[in-house]
Amino acid sequence: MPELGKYALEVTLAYGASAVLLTGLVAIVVGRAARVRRALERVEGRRDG
Amino acid sequence: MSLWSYANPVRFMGATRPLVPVLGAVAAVCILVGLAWGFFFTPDDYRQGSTVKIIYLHVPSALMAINAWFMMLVASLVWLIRRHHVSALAARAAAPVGVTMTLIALVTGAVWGSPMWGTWWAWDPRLTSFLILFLFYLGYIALWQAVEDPDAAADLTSVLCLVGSVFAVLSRYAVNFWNQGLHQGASLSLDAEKNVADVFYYPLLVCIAGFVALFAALVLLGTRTEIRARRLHVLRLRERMADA
Amino acid sequence: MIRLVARDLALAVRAGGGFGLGLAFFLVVTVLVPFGVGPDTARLGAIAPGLLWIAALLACLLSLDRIFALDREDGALDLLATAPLPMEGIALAKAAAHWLTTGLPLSLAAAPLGVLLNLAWPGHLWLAASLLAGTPALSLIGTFGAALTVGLRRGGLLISLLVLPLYIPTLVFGADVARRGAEGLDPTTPLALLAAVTLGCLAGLPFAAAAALRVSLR
Amino acid sequence: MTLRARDLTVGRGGLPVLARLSFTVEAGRALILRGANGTGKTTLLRTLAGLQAPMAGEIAPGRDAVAYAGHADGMKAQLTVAENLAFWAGLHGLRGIDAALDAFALRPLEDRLAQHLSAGQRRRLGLARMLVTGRPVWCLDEPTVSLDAANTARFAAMVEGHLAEGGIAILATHIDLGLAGDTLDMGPWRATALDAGAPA
Repeated sequence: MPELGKYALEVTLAYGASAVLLTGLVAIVVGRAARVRRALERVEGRRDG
Repeated sequence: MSLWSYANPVRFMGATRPLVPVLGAVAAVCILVGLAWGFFFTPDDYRQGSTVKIIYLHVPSALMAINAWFMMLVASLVWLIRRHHVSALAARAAAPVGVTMTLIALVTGAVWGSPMWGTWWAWDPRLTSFLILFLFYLGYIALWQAVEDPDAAADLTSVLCLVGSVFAVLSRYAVNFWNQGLHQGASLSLDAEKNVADVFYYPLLVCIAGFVALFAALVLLGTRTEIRARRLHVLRLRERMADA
Repeated sequence: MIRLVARDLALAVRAGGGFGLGLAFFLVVTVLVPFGVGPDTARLGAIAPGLLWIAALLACLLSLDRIFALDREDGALDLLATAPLPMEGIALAKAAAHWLTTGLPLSLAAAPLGVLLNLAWPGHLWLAASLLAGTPALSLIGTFGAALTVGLRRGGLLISLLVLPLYIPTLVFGADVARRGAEGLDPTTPLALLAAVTLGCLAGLPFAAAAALRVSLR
Repeated sequence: MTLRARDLTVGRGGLPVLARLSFTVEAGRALILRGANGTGKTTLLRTLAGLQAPMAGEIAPGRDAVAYAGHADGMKAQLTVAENLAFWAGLHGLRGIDAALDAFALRPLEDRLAQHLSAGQRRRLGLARMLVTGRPVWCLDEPTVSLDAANTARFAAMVEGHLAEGGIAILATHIDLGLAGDTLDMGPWRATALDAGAPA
């Protein structure tokens, strides 16, 4: 691990917050994609069935 | 076979099916490599110490925050002029990615500047412009959710995006006028020679490539979801019509 | 178009028209400020221009959702759309009516209220000048926001989120004119920029508002 | 003056409700739209009035010849009958409102605020407004709702007056007003899934 010196807090804070925001974004987008795909398959199933 | 043919939803869905995972993988690799390279293998800056490592997050996210809005502007124009559903839905899909990128830029910018400024937040013109852009994003997303009818929503949000863009630029200069500036010089500028030493420059480029790939992957996935949601809406509407 | 403005003015003055609401709100907010900030006249004087501008801005915001909502509820908006008046004309007339009932009285009432906040003397003139030059833009942008949200259920709340960011340039330049006036500096540059923003709004926003109206009439 | 519509497709929220509709209405005649609620009567009337563009097909003459009256009559409650009428007259470039006041027996109510009018009186004010626009084609959406028999009869007489002067009236209504004209049932023109053509 590189020696972050006296700004260790700032750097970890920046990386930590960005990591949370990025993973949150990906989770939301992928989650919604799956949810909508499932709902569409259900409705289309009902329609063709 | 012009580009517009991709505006046909069915063709768009087919064409982008393989792209999403590929872009996702590229994004993951580039971001991990770039960040690792910048974080572990670059020296500290003599003045800023290790905080310079935040550049690998701040610059790419700031870049994507602005380009996301610009992409939404172009997509809105395409919707208003050519009435292609896909471009309106792409604009809608880009907004959450854009707002997250703006948030990242704000947080990393504030944290990066805090040792120099002595406070967690300083009203620096460039950082404040991102705060304003953040508000524009909120308004745009809120309007999409507030309107039920998809076509009306696409039109209204497109008009808002156009007007918002003009005011975003206006605010950019108003904020400059309002406060001088504490932000460090541009890390990337097309004309001037490289502002950042080579050793920092290359990992930065890799990170930027990673963020661009991430943006593309998420927007494509988002657009595909919006198209499916539109189809869901139409099917449900028709079911209601059938009962009537 | 003038006829539409005249009708809206007559309606605003009648019972329940809400003519004085914007002004009353402006007064109340200005009076409340010292209770929050403290009675120290020096501090109040320093922040008076900005506060008066923000109070004026919020007063304008208050009456925005009534611009089209009332006409939509009683069906007048549909009939106006079939009238030989272009939609842009309707938007402009509505903005003018909003300005005459809110922006103009605010600009005139701001100077005396400046005394409450211990505004330095030349500031009152420049405050009134900046408000006169800036509030038309607030009404035009507000009309655009009202047009965007006319068809929505809880449009009122959404309007403030959509419109306030668009108010930033006018607020920055307007408050700067008042502040420089109060400090005896030369406020002509920000005043020119403020007027430029307002003229730009006058030129472009009625078209954007008309486009939004046509969508919500569909 | 004849109203002609050819291969008309009208819709709500991007979804067609009526498709391939064609009809002609001669001067002095009425067209009664029949059909259950939600079958597109209001959408058709709004398209004829130019409030929304048709999804396909043409209408002649255009929106400038059409006066529209929806469920809400667009009168301002705090204005008097005369002020309301004067406003709409001025907007449509007409000077005097006396003709309209007399034609609909509104003279005695001239100074009464619109909010104090009965349903029948408000309906007469709505019709007076259409007269004041001076437009030949009247589109009326469920005009006799909440009217008693007497007012409905008086309403029918007023529309006949308009037809007598060579005007055209298109009404969406469930009751028989005995107007000289044809009936158009919405049923056969309902848009099917074929027309909908779901986007994805």
